[in-house]
Amino acid sequence: MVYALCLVLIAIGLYGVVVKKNVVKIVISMAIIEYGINVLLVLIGYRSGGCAPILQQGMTAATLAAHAVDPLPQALVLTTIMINLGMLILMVAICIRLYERYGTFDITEMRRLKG
Amino acid sequence: MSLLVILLVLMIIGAIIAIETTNLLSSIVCVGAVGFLISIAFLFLGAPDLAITQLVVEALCLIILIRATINRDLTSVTGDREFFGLTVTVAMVLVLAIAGIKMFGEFPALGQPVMDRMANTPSAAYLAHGTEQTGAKNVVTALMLGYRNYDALGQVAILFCSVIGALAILRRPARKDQKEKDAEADAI
Amino acid sequence: MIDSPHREGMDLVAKSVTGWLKGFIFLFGVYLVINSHATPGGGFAGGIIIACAFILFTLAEGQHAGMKLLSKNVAAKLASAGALIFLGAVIAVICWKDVFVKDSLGAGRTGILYFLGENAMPIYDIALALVVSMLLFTIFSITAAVHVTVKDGQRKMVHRRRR
Amino acid sequence: MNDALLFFIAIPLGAAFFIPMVSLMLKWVPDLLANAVMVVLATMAFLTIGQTGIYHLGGWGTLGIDLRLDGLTSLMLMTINTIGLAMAIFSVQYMNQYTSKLRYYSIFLCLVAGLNGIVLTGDLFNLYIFMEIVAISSYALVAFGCAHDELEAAFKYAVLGTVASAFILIGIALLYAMLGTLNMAAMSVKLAAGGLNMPITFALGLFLCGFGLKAALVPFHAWLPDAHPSAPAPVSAMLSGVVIKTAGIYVLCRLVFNMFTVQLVPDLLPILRLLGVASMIVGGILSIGQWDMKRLLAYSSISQIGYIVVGLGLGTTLGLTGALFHLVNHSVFKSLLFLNAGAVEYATGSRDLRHLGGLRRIMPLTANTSLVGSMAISGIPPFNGFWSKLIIVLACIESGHFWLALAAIMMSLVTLVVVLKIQKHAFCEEPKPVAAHATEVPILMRTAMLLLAALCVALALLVLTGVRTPCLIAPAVDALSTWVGPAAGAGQWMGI
Repeated sequence: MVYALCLVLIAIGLYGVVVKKNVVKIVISMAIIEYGINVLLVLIGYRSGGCAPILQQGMTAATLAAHAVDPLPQALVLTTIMINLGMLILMVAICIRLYERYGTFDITEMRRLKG
Repeated sequence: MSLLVILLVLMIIGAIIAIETTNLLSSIVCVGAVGFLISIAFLFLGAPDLAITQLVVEALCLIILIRATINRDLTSVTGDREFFGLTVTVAMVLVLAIAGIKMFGEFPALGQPVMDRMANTPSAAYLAHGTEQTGAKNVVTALMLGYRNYDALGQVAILFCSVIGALAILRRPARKDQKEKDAEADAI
Repeated sequence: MIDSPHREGMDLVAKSVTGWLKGFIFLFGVYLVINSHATPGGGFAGGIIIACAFILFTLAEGQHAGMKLLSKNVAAKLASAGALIFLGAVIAVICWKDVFVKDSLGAGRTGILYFLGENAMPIYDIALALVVSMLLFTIFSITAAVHVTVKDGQRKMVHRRRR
Repeated sequence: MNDALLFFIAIPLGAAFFIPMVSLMLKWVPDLLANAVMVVLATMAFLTIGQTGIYHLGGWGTLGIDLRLDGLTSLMLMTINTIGLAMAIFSVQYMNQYTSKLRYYSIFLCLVAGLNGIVLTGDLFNLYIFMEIVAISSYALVAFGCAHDELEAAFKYAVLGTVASAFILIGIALLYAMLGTLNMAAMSVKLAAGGLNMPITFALGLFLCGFGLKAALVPFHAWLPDAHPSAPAPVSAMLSGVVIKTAGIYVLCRLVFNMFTVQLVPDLLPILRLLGVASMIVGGILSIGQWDMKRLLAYSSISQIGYIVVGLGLGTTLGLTGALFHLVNHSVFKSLLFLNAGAVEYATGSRDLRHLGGLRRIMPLTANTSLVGSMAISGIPPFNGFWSKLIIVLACIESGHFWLALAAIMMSLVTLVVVLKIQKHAFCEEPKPVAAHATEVPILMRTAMLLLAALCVALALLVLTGVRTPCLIAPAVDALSTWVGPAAGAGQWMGI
């Protein structure tokens, strides 16, 4: 059920990218798609009642392996968050330049983007 | 578990508001809210490392997004509901929903990670020998900088490339032959 | 970020608060970077927090004071230096793992400097924090310097120069 | 050879990180460094011809990431680095039109590092990261000219590219949830053992959509005709010559033949054939009506990609050999044609065929190399295009798809018509006012064009001489066999 909610979040982002007219709105919906995927990835690695994969004082490696949450999706999501930041920086630079050219963030004015 | 569902529902509401409001600044703030809710969700899913990173990256996204929209055209025109885009989206969302429901029937339940369901998965080995092989108590750091540091190298390249690309896009005189009317032509 | 040039930065209250805060934010970022092998939060999170300290200073003191503290070009050069150090560290660990990674047993390791491990030199995290903080400060100061002024009816994107 | 593979990525990345440190005064350092790096990479690529193997990075065994080298990888490495070398030589003088050549070279080297990374990795998430590097650097390079149509094309390409990457990431998440590992070789073993269930087919569908968009197959080709004309010439040559093939076709080939082996998903090949034929026909027809030189070439790129995908879709060794040979040929002569278009634009300032004319006398070398490229793309016997199309048509007939063979021949005629249109309008008629002040392009641009034209002819000899087996057939056989060793099915497909 929780996975379905993630898919709903991704679908909302997809809807925003396709339908919205405003350039910055499209950038925001892409950010929402990527948030949905991050949550999906971490949910895959969740162990009910699991602790963080850090070896505290009193634990041994064996107890950590028994209780901890799956660390691999967390490393992947750490990378994906940074990729989304890089993508956002690039898109905002393009939006600023487009604003300089057209004076508005609206796609309908920009000739080639209508398609 | 139920707290997770509440957080996800709040996120969905925030996402809908972020996309539908006309004022650009309020939609940016809503995206910020969704980001912070995700940071709380990461905390409950046993990923403190991600919670900190998501929180800080979220704050930075807000700053950069506001930089794009400050004292610029703040109202986004809704315009006529363009029919083609709507049908394509509805079709796409339907396909995603149907595939999701059928797929999640066979998907493992929420609480069982990969290590419980299968024998000798790498993540079980990371947990068992991670500290002992790399000496780092935080297994995620051991993973990022020890086992998979080739990924971290790729990621630094991505950040570097996107910032240099943004600098290239925002540089003032893009072409030499462009007749610059104003005298101030500095290529930073 | 008020664009009007005559009033640099925010009002007095914000300036004095950030005067105090920026030191502690920078310290917290450095703390996260240094012992990322034990506590959560690694080179990335610490680097971004350091970048936020610089951004907070630029926001409060105004664009030109920020440029005087750390100009865009210096930040870009520092970022590429950090990236080169990180690349060297990754190649070193991949090619000569047993010299540069001290496992917790530390059985008789004779390597000079360890990149990852208990009380090892966190070269990885320092390089990562340097790259991330300088890159993000550069992008913030670039987008801050760019503002669109309407000159004789023609929108022109102008970069504010360093006085 | 174990750690030398790592330097395929480390050297260009190191140079890309070093270039912004060079101050603006030293103008010649970025050019020299970039060309030196590309020369080193090209020679290293040629050294990897014979070798195969799986290398675990950092000595962590199967826990870490592993690089994989086999015939197909060395073939792709050779294409990427030789075309990259030609682009680096060409852009030394072509990029003088733009300011801050420093940043251009930094992003260009990041692009080459990403491409090498995609070809070498054996880890699925690592593949995603290097595809993001290629994507982000190609968005930045397409928008390098900062004119308004370039920015719009870059924005459209970025939006579609990000959605495709999101689909691929969801696919990877599902595969990890079902199979537990990210290593492609281990995944193919578990897939063969575990069989197919709903999440894996959903992930496969998402992969097809995502990589289909990166390879500009028909339903997803909307971004290509906008992105290529507005990019600077060496970038659009690199994009349509190499990026579409590596980030799209190569990964599809790896997934279809090595991970989801053909026995597991038998109805994947008809889908590939359908996509191939569709993009072949649509690309060919759309390219007839264009007047902008680069836009015309972009559309013909889509139809040539269709050829390759049809070759892949046949599944036989002969079909795959033809597809891979056509992949190499297409990246050579398509880059050559894009460089000619760039040279014409550099000399006369406009790309519109209606305004150009009579450049043959003014720019003899560009005209001749463009003639070579046109002959090669439309498959005239002495050049390499003819041999690869011949092998694909033979493979179609051998595996009984006569309609495919007919479509391939028809589309090759359409390409001939389209390419002659360029020759007629740009080079053969009486000079128009625009072409009056045109002069021949500088020396380095001409050497790049000559290099590619020579490659066009040299690759044709590849088929006849004894070099054929190691360079050409071996990659096809490797591509068909799974990592764990030749799949049972690959045995009886040994056509030759």
